[in-house]
Amino acid sequence: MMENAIAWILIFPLFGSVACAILRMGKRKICYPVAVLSMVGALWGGIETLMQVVASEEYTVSYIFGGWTLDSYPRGVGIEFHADILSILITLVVLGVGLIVALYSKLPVMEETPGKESIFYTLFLLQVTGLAGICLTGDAFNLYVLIEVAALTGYGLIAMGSKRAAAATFNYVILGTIGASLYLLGVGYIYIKTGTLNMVGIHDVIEANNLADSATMQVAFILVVVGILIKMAFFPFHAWLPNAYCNAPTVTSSLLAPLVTKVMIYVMIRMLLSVFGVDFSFELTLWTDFMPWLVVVAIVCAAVMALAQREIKRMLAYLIVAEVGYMVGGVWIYNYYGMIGSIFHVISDACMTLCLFLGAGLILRKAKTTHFDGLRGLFSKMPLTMTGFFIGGFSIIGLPPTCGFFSKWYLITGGMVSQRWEYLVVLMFSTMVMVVLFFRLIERIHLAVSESGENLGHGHGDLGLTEEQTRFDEGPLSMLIPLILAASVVLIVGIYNQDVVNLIKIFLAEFNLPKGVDY
Amino acid sequence: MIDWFAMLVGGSLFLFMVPLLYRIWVGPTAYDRILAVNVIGTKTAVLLVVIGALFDRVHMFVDFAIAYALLNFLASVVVSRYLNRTAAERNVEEKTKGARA
Amino acid sequence: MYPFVVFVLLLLNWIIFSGKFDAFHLGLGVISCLFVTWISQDFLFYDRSKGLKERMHEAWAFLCYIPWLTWEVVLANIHVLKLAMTNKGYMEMAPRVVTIKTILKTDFAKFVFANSITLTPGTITMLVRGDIIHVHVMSQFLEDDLLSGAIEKKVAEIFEPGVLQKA
Amino acid sequence: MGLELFNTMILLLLVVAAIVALRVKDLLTASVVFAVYSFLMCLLWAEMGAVDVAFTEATVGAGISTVVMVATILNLKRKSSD
Amino acid sequence: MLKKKRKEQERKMKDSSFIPVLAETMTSSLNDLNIIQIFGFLLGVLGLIFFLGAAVGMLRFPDFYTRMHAAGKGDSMSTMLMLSGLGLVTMEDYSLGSWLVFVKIMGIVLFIYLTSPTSTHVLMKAAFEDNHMPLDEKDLKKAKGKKK
Amino acid sequence: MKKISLIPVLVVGVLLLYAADDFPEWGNPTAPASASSLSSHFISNTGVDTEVPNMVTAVLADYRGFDTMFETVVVFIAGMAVLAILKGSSGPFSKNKKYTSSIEPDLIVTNTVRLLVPVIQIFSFYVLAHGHVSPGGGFQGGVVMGASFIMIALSWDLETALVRFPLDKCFLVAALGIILYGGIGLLSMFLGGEFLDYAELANILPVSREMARYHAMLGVEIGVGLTVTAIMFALYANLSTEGKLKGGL
Amino acid sequence: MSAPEAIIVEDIRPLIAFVAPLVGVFGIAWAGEKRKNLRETFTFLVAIIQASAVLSMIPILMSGKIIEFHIWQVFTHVPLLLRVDGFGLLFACVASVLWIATTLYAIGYMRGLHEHAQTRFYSFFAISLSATMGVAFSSNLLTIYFFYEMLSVSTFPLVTHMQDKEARTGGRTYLGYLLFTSLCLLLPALSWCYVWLDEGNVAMDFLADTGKVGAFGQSTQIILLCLFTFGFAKAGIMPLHSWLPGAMVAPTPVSALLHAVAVVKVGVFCVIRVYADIFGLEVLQNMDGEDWMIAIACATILISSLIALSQDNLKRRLAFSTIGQLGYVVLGATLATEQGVGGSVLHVAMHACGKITLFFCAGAIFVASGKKYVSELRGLGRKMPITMGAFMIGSLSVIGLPPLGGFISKWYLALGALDRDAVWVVVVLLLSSLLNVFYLLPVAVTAFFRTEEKENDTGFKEAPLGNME
Repeated sequence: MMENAIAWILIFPLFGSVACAILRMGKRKICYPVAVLSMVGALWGGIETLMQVVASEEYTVSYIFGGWTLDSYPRGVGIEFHADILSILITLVVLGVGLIVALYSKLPVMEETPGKESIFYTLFLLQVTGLAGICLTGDAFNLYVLIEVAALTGYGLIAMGSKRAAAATFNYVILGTIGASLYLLGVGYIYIKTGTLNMVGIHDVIEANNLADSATMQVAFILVVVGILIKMAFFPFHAWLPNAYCNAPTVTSSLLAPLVTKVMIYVMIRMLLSVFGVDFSFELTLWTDFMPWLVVVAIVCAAVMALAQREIKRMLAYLIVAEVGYMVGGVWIYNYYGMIGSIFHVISDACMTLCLFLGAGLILRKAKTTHFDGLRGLFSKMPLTMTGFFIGGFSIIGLPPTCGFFSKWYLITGGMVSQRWEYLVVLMFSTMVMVVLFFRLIERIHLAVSESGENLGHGHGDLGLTEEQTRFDEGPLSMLIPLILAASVVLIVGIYNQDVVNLIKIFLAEFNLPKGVDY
Repeated sequence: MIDWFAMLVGGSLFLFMVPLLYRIWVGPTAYDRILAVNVIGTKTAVLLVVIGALFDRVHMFVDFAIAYALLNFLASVVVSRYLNRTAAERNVEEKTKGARA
Repeated sequence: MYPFVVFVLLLLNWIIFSGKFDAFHLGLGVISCLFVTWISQDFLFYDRSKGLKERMHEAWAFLCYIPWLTWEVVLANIHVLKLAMTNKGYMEMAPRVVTIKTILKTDFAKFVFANSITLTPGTITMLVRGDIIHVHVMSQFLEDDLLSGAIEKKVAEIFEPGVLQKA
Repeated sequence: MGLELFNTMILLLLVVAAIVALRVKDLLTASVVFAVYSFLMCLLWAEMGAVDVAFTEATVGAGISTVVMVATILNLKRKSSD
Repeated sequence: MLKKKRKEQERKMKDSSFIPVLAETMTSSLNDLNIIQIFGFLLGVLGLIFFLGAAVGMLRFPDFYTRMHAAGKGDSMSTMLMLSGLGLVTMEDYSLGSWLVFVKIMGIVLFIYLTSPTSTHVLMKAAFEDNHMPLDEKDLKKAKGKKK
Repeated sequence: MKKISLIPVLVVGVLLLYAADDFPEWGNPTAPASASSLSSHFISNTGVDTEVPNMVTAVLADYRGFDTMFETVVVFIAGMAVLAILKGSSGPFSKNKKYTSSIEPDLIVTNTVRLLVPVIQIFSFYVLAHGHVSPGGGFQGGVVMGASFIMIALSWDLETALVRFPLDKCFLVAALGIILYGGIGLLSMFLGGEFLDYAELANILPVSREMARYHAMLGVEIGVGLTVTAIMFALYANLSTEGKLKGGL
Repeated sequence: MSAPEAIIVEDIRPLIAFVAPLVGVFGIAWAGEKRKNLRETFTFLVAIIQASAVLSMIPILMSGKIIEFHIWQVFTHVPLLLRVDGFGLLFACVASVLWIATTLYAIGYMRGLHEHAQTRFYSFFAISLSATMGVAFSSNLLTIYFFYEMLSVSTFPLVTHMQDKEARTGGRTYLGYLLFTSLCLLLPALSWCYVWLDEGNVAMDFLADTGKVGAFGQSTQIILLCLFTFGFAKAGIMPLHSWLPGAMVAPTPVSALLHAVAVVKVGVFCVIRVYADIFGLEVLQNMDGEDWMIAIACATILISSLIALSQDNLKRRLAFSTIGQLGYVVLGATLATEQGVGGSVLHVAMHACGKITLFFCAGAIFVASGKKYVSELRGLGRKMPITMGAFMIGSLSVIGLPPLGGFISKWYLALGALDRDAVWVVVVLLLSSLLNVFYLLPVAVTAFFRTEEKENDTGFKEAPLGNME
């Protein structure tokens, strides 16, 4: 049981989802506990694996499916789950978010998709399976398969939403398929040149045969990276994201928004560092020079678009696009601290986006709208929800006790050390945009400002709200507790950040990333 | 001998596919197209056997050919079925329109 | 009894497909044939009232029918070749739709009849409605040939001897 | 030699089929032409020795893909918008 | 396995130019020809001719219904001929296995003979019910006149 | 817009061609893809490891069985997603038909299909069961099997097919397929190996470790076949009727 | 500021001073709007606990020790560490003692005006005091940054307390300036210090890392100095000062807190900290760009005084006065001499006392008479003699007349300037004192010596007792 913990991470949700599918007829209510239980099981597996990874000598746990052990078979026979610290960290994030969203899902699923609960939970659990698998796998093709698992479930989950969701899903399908195909092409090219699909194996072959100059590998690199960039909704390819997340059911958007893009960033980091290698990725290509500029464009555009939105979910979606820019930038400024920042931001962004979307779901449920105008005076109505929501918001801004501050700190430090001033400036810019966004929201929610901005009531706290609008009326506990849980995770990750960062540092120790510059 | 024969058959089959493709490209109606596709489908079955002969593994490729022979007919059924249905719907529509007028 | 016949036929089919005679594969074959018999044996032999002997007779008659049909097919192809390749044949072309009323009663007989018409030169079954069959014919000559009812008689001989006697 | 010849011809026809499938505006025609594309793909796989893939392509291409596409088109407007 | 075979062939092709090799293979193979193979060969060529007829018919014939005649008949016939030709030609030894393969090939023929008329009929029916009236003699004559 | 969208296509094409220049020669035994220890291991050891003559099946179902499991899951997801989108939807795409016209089943087609369906089904079983020795396997067999049901639906009407294979059962069967696949993996895990380590099944089966892999592969292929069959049919049934399961093609 | 050889003692009292208000918030929130007395008892209690904790540390400091409390290891090399040294304790004393006063005042003020959302007001008031304590006791740049941000955010609800359009605008400016500077200027500066050579050589601790910045190049040092000076925008250096008058819309206790005790003083406190303990006086003196900073500080002093002259709204006038006074403090720090820095430290305390008196008086006037403008104050001195008397004393202290506190600090500043041979700075000091006279004294003079134009508006008496400090 213990030595197979890493396999249980996937087995639990997989079998849970199948169980949900079988429970289609009649017993729909059982799906919720099944989902929660399988998430708990998976989380147990994740924590157990983390223990194993930390306890192991090289900080990796290698688990090969099918019993093709490394001592009697060459590497790449059989599919390997290669859990190092980075992958298990992101896996834990995925599982944690999955568990919290599963807890949260009881009421919204019943209300928003009546009659489809079992389908929903099936897809939900498979989504988590796919995402966790993406993090853990050590095989380039298996990665593709799992990306497809995650993407297809995502399509299904999003399309269950409002009427416009189908059209939004269509965009997502097109772009997602293009991205996945490019990635697949890239993997094919890699295989042609290296003869293996195992990530460690590919890296070894590249090192041994000095394949960095080969045109095939270069093209493969471009294909893989562009494919992943498309999948993660990097700026020019972001068009699907806002519509999809806005029209999706509450639970879907709370699950997908924190995870999908972040996991793809994990894939990018994995590809750059572990598969192609640092030298190949950063030193020998022109990418390092111009990617930060792309990031600049991406962040500025996304931030400006976010500024123009008048609906919470849509605004958050654009914020995600901007955050993706942060992380991509953190990777491509090619720097030790930037990399720490990126990885840590993946974790913290998942936490805070979860927080925000859970909050938005509750707001939607109570206020029946997420448009800014409908939010007047919500604070006095649901103070706990709003507190949770704004903890997420503060984290996105980057205010100290929250985890957002620490990731941003490392990103800034990275930009500083590698002297990428353009990245720094744009980081500051978008931070200010987020300040504006969230304090505008605070004004709306806290001070009951209407969109037109005219004075309401007669001053001195008279907001022109009826008694009913201000009466204490929190959301149901089954939704509120996950939100508070998420908010406290944001704080806890912030407080315990140095433990996380130390783990990340252990992971990055083997890569020769530039650390500092003499001034 | 076998190679030579297979090459002859295969090559000419490919050549004769060109008019069929032309029919698909031009084919005034959908029926022409699906007809040509049907023909190409059966010829694909033959070609598979031909390739099998070239590889000297007919017993393997025959399975594919069987699959084609069994399933190729689905395409024409489904297309005709589709056209039938749309035609019927159109007829009903015209009738109701006429009634209204 | 019929399910068993179906099973045997399917097993024969399996053996032809498989070509392996070891116990493992044959066992798999038996299992699959049982399964297929279970899920879709009612597709074969629609009319279960007929006895086995009658069926055997039908099968034999049908086998005897095949060579004739094959010859017709060859003729049909030569006809097409003539129409397609020679200008004269092309000029002779005079397509029309002919309606015939068949004496055949059972569906399967109608099916064999219709398909035989399709396979014989210059004629294609367009529509079967009850006992009315619309046939697309390429030329006058073929129309006369069709209306003589040779194929119908042959088919009737195989499947519905009773009908023919009545006629 | 034979295989080389086949290869060239299949590829040529494949390109033609692909272009036709993309150019036609009628969705039904497009899906039908796509069936041709799939046949040729199957031949290509077979010719390159990837028999399993060829078989998959054969079953899917001949049996399923056209049916599913047409079934979908049934619920759409038949002409593509551009 | 397939790769090996292919490699051999390629090596053969590379070693010398095309025509002498072809001639050589032809002559050498002619030596150990047997009746069945020659028969199969003839069948194959016959099938090709019929298929050519079908293809030309597909091109030349004036309307869908007439084209259907070409396709529906020429297609199945040529397939039958070619497949049986191939089946005969590729029969290496007369073991049970190779006979089974031959039977399978004939099975393909059977299936095609079952499905081909059906699909022809189905398409005909669909077109007919879709108010595509077939050309009659007069129209055809007009069309022919135009062509001339 | 169409012209602009051509640009990325061309760029990708040029990139691919540019890289193709650098490819190792086709079939070159010294090229990394064929010379790597992996390929040679597969070529020389497949028979030893698994007793399966068809290398492709061995790689798919055993060496990379984990991939295949998730590919099956992908198929399953496709069915579920279509159900999720279409079920109970007023139909974002629907034309809002007020009338339905029924087409009576055609005599010739139904008779042909009657004759063909059992053959197709037995062929699908053959394909599935002989995946070890010849091309084929669960996926292809499943597709052929699913096609047989689709054929029934096409020649009579959807209701006839649904009587034979109700949609509820469809998803049950699909789930069972995955459970079969995963269950074999789980069983081998409980018997002391890794997940999907079929060799451990030799502990409960009266065969050698290699033959255990052989038989487990068959079981796995059956799982794949079940899922694919059910999902293919469910896909067709849902897509052609916008999830209403009435009318349709 | 602090002698490196001082003995370090672990003690929990700094934490108590920091945490007590935070705990109190729960009590305040629990008591809520309905149990007013209980709520305000809580506020009082917390304020007294805090003050006593702070005051009880004086003897330890007097004996030459330094108190530390390790809260949390935030980064690998930078902990969240509370440390009490002389300067910090001075500031903490001022803040905590004045908080008691402010609480007392606030109770009267809020009840007098029947303000809404008083619970929120008291809660955030407590939080901001807690943050102020944190700043006062923080031992490194990171800690100070944490509490600095905490203060910014927690005072936002106080500034926008009125919830009307004016309050929102003020709040926006307030937050815009503060967060912009802290996130965009301060944060890079901090991370610059964090990784300047390699990890492990962080220059963040006020005690251990003083002067490490000297290893940077000259231009880098100047940039860093600018980033820090303008990053702590709470200090109100001239280009970034306009949030301060904008934030005047807040209720008077808040204004008092903002402009006298917590916010602005935190700003200058941070600036002095950075100047004295991160750069160190030696480094500063050797820096080329120093004179520019002095010039900016002087300009701030003069310009703000001039603007203050033209303001009619009493609180706005006081706000600009505050900007000018903050200029003194920064000036003292930029002078980078012992006496200059000492002067500015003293000025922090002196100005806090003086200015809070002025604000309280302004608030008292508003509560009692509803008057906001200087021109309306005619004859008020006779109706509210105590209030206006206090106002007079406060004004004189701010102006810097010899017996009062303001004089001492200005004296030291002048000495510091002379140490640097910057006579022109002394001239500026004198000039600005003159200006102070011009804009502060007229208020009192108007109140006492001008008779009211209308005699019928005599319905109001002294302000409530709570407001009379």
